[in-house]
Amino acid sequence: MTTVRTTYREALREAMRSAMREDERVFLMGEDVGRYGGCYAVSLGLLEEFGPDRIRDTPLSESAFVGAGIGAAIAGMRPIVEIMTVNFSLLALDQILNNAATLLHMSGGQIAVPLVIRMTTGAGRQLAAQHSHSLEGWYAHIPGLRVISPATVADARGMLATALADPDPVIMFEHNSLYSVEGELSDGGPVDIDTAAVRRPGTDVTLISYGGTVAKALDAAGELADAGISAEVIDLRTLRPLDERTLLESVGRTHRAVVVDEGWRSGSLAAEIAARIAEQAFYQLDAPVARVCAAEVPVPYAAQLEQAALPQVADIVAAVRAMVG
Amino acid sequence: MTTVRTTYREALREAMRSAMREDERVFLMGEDVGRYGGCYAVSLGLLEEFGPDRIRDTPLSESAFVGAGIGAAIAGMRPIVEIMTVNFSLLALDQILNNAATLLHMSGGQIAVPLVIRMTTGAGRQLAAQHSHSLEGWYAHIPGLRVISPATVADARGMLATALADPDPVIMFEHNSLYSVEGELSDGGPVDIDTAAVRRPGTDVTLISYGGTVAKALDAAGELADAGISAEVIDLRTLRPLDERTLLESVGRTHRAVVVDEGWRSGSLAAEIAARIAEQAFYQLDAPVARVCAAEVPVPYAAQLEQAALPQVADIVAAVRAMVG
Amino acid sequence: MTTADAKTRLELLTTMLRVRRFEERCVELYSAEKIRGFMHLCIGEEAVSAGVLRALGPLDAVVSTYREHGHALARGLPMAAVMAEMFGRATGASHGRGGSMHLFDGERRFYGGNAIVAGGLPVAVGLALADRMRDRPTVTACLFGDGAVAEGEFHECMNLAALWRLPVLFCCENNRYAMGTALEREHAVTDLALRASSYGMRSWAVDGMDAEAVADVAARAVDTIRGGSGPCFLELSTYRFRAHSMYDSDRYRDKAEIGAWKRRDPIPALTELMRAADQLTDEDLAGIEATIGEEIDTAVAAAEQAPVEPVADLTRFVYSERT
Amino acid sequence: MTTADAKTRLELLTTMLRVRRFEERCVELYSAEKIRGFMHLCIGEEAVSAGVLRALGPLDAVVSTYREHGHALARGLPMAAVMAEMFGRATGASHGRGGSMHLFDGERRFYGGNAIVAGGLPVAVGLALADRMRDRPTVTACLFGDGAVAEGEFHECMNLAALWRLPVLFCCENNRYAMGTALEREHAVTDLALRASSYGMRSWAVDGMDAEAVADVAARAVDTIRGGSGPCFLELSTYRFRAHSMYDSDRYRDKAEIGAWKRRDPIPALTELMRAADQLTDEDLAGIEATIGEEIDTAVAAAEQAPVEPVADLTRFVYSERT
Ligand SMILES: Cc1ncc(C[n+]2csc(CCOP(=O)(O)OP(=O)(O)O)c2C)c(N)n1
Ligand SMILES: Cc1ncc(C[n+]2csc(CCOP(=O)(O)OP(=O)(O)O)c2C)c(N)n1
Ligand SMILES: [Mg+2]
Ligand SMILES: [Mg+2]
Repeated sequence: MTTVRTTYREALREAMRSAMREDERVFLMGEDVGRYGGCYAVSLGLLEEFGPDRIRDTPLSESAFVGAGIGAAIAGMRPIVEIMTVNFSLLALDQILNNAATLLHMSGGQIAVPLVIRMTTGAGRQLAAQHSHSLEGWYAHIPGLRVISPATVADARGMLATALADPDPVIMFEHNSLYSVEGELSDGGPVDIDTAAVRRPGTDVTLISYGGTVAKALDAAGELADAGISAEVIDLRTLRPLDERTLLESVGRTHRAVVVDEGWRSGSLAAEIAARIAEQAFYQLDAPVARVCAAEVPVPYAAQLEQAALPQVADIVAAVRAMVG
Repeated sequence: MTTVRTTYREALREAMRSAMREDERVFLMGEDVGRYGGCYAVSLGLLEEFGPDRIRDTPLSESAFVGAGIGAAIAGMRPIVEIMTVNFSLLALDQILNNAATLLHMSGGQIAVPLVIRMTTGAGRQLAAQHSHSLEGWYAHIPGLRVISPATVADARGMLATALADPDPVIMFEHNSLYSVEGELSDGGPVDIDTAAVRRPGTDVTLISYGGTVAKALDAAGELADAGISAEVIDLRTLRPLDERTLLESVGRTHRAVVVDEGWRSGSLAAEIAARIAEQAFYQLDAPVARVCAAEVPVPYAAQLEQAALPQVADIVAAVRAMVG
Repeated sequence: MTTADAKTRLELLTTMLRVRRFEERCVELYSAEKIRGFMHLCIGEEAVSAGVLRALGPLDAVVSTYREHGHALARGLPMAAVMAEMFGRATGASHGRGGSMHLFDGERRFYGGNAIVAGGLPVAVGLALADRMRDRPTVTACLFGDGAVAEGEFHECMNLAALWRLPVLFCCENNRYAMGTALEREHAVTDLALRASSYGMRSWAVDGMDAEAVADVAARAVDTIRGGSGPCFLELSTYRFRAHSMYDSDRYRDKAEIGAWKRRDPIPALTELMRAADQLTDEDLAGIEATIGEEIDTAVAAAEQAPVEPVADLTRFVYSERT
Repeated sequence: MTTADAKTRLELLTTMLRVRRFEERCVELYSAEKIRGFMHLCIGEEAVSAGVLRALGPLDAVVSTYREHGHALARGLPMAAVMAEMFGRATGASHGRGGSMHLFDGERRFYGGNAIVAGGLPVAVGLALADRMRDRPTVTACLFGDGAVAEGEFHECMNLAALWRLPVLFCCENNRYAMGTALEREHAVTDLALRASSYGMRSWAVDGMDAEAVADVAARAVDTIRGGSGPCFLELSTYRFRAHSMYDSDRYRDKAEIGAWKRRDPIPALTELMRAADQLTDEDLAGIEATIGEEIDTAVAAAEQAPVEPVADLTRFVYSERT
């Protein structure tokens, strides 16, 4: 098993490339995935290898091309649809909820939709209020979908491969801060997408995060270690269905949990996680589950405001200290 | 102060009628609000009184007419936009989130959007998976919006009047089961929309509900009373911002809470409420906050399946018994 | 328009009658509360179902709306499965999950039964895309109403299908109303076939009360598409004789208008034509009616006796069952 | 096209130069990391800003896109407020909340700065609706790109505005690309003015590199709308000389194509015309450039020194402040 150093972006590209080489039903479709190379350059070079039929540039028509992905999946293809950012996915949400997530059930099990939708999420680049949402929690609310969010280079490749093997629709969130992150990639194929990962073991508190906030949780755990507090860091990996077992097992040991989530606090995915933990581990908790989320404000442009709106390492550390102290 | 017996539907109509008589900036716009009289007959007769300019039938173009409501609000009108059901509102969600909720902030306080959007929500009429959602929790996640859900005849009229006086966008949810419910209406005008209401006082457990589930919570409280358990029933009324004070005050007395919500359980508004209560009243709770929500399935057509998917009085009673017993 | 032969006419007539009688029975069953939820009838519009669906082969695909009983029956879905679905039974076309608005049949490539207006169009585009990518010589017929034409998805799909030259047959059942909103209050330009041609798509405006005309044009359009033309569009002018749904009191239409259209009822029209051409006797007709009546009785009886889905299976079909 | 008088030409030229120099400075400031986020330049497209905005009066309304520096400046937003916004300062047009993509000015009825492609169109329809309901004789100009024409919202808004005969001037800046996607891969029918007229709307295709032509046609369209015609549509053929945004390496366009369009640069074109007609001397031009240079220097200096918004005010403007 050889290992190479590569980026999250390239790992995604590699995952798509191997899938397309191995399975002619796989194709990529979305705005500027072809000639432009993808707005985050994820698909750069794929057009040259696979041609415009399989690396398919679409007009600005989110609803139509996402819905076309649904239809193509029904008819036996394995489409990967890229939506530039989660913000624009609202234009396709009717198709995703009312068709992709619903057709199998509504048809009494006849019509499966093996579709993968990839989209960028998150703030941090001063793109302001219409390009910086984190709406993963909304998608994680929808029965019929699987929602994943790779936080590492290995998961970027492995989870996309697994998603393509799923018989049902999978929504994959890629935090914009991760694309240029480097990591080791071995040549293993698909990875499990059923379980959360403990990215750092610890005993005093469980930090629960996913996607773009995992690095912040790890940094916070580092700082906390310096202060003598041992924090376990969990990367959820899959946001629907949640891997309760890993969460409860950890909280059963640490008796404290902080959920870190870039979504707006009220009604965030973090709320669901906090509620679940409280429901099932209430008597093991030494303190209420805390949440470190985005401030309830459309993300502002100015750097200092944007940073103040987002969960920061210092906020995580403070939340833990308030709990453990 | 005279009092009349009327329906929720008529109370809404009355609220719109008086608003339009008093303020020429108010108008109603949506699919079939005019000649048809509204798909739930809420606006029946208003076209005759106010004419097609102010009772404005739109083509099937949810995004355009909701966005037009935004523009009209900006330019000084006070539009009421009706979306037939929350399911179709997904087609307008981009306008609601990226424009209505965001323009004031994005413009640094210059552009306010005094828009009221009314929509029907909820299941129970065998309308199956594309007409039976309860997505109130999603809207309650959006900073910049106020989200209200009248559960009584008096609130149907009063809250709509108050919403029209709000300088910012208000989303109002009307549960389909309520339209024909009768109640007393006095001729008071707007009502406060800042606080939740205790619909039945009690001492052993707090049942938290809103809109279509309030009646179920009250029925459950009745059954529980027969069994010697005193349940307090709270009607949230406003889903964003949540009136934490009333919730915490109640739970501070009862030490137990059950949230009843017709949304799918994972990521529901109920999750937010459970998380908030746990965060702020952890040490006062004798048991974890329980949730009685919809099953995680697109709502099925067949009656027995649909009813099994929805929160029922028996489920609420059982949740309380498990907690108090 | 060429004159169809007797056999074709008989088929068209039988299909229309089957749909009409089926729906008439549904009305009774709705009053008897055997059928619930929203129910939209196509009574008056049967020539569209009969004519369009006839043009398709078994490998072709169909995407329809909530007003789809006629399309489903004409596509060959067993009446018993359709009726059982309306009853919400386990033997229903969608295992009781869908009801009147969501009939499905994977084997016959009947992909719903979509109750979001215009929501089926993107799916149809995708079916056609996949079939083309897989080199299958199929056509996907996508049926929708005049109201759907105002939705953004209509535009996106027309453009996408035309841009990619996909084998979609867009069929607009123009019954002049979207619920209570008349055509001229939905559309700035009410010539919907013209609208379609603005995407560079071949389009036909057809008398949707004339089953033969519909069948002819649909066959021509399907041939054109199979020949590689890219998508085509049919505007089928028709009228629903009944209210929008069982909840609608039909306040917005003129009695005289309804009466005028009823005089163009496609079923008597074709019947008279066939009689005049000696292609149909009273006994023939009685025989057809009897067969249909029996089929309906059998379907209803079966639905009545069919089991309901167990509540224990509530969350089945939310995700695929893995083996 | 009539020949505009010297004064009009001078104004058009000055506006274009002001926009051009402003954006050129923005490029430097972006490299110096004074400006961040997404920044989209209209360099090459200034004739559109100059010509269209000139046709509007102070009571008219404007809705724009993320590529709106030119529209904002031509609408009369103070350059200092625009520049401060790019710097994210408290004195910015949007109090630092918006940045390059979200410039607003309520007083001048400049309603953004919308970064969802086609997201501004419904808002423009609503502004026009309200103005008409309030009997104000205004026009709402709505600017958007060729890419936006593919979105469903475009279709819904064209239909709605035409159906209700609202005073909207739809201005499509057709620069032949939506990011990296060329016009002919976005649209089945690339004649966008024709598309507009399919809604029964009067439409004009204009050379968007000719400021006088744009100004003439825009004035004519505004007059037509004020006369009660309902909405009109302008297709303005233009080209962006630079990449889509500061992140784009412009891989998808041909050097020769870019070169050919650059030879049609609207600024030298008008300059030459004016020189030839003895309407502009070298000194005039130097004077204009100097004034603009000074204005930009002042704006930059002010932005540099302006305070940032306090973090304590983070959640201000989420809801209106109640008194
Ligand atoms: C997106 C959406 N908006 C509104 C509705 C409610 N609705 C159901 S059918 C209908 C009218 C549709 O008219 P048309 O497309 O002409 O079809 P018809 O019913 O006449 O066959 C409306 C408004 C819906 N189902 N979906
Ligand atoms: C709904 C939506 N989809 C995608 C994007 C990303 N995006 C931003 S600009 C753009 C191209 C728009 O092209 P066009 O409308 O021609 O305007 P231009 O940039 O050429 O001025 C794209 C795809 C977006 N902002 N909004
Ligand atoms: Mg219709
Ligand atoms: Mg463009």
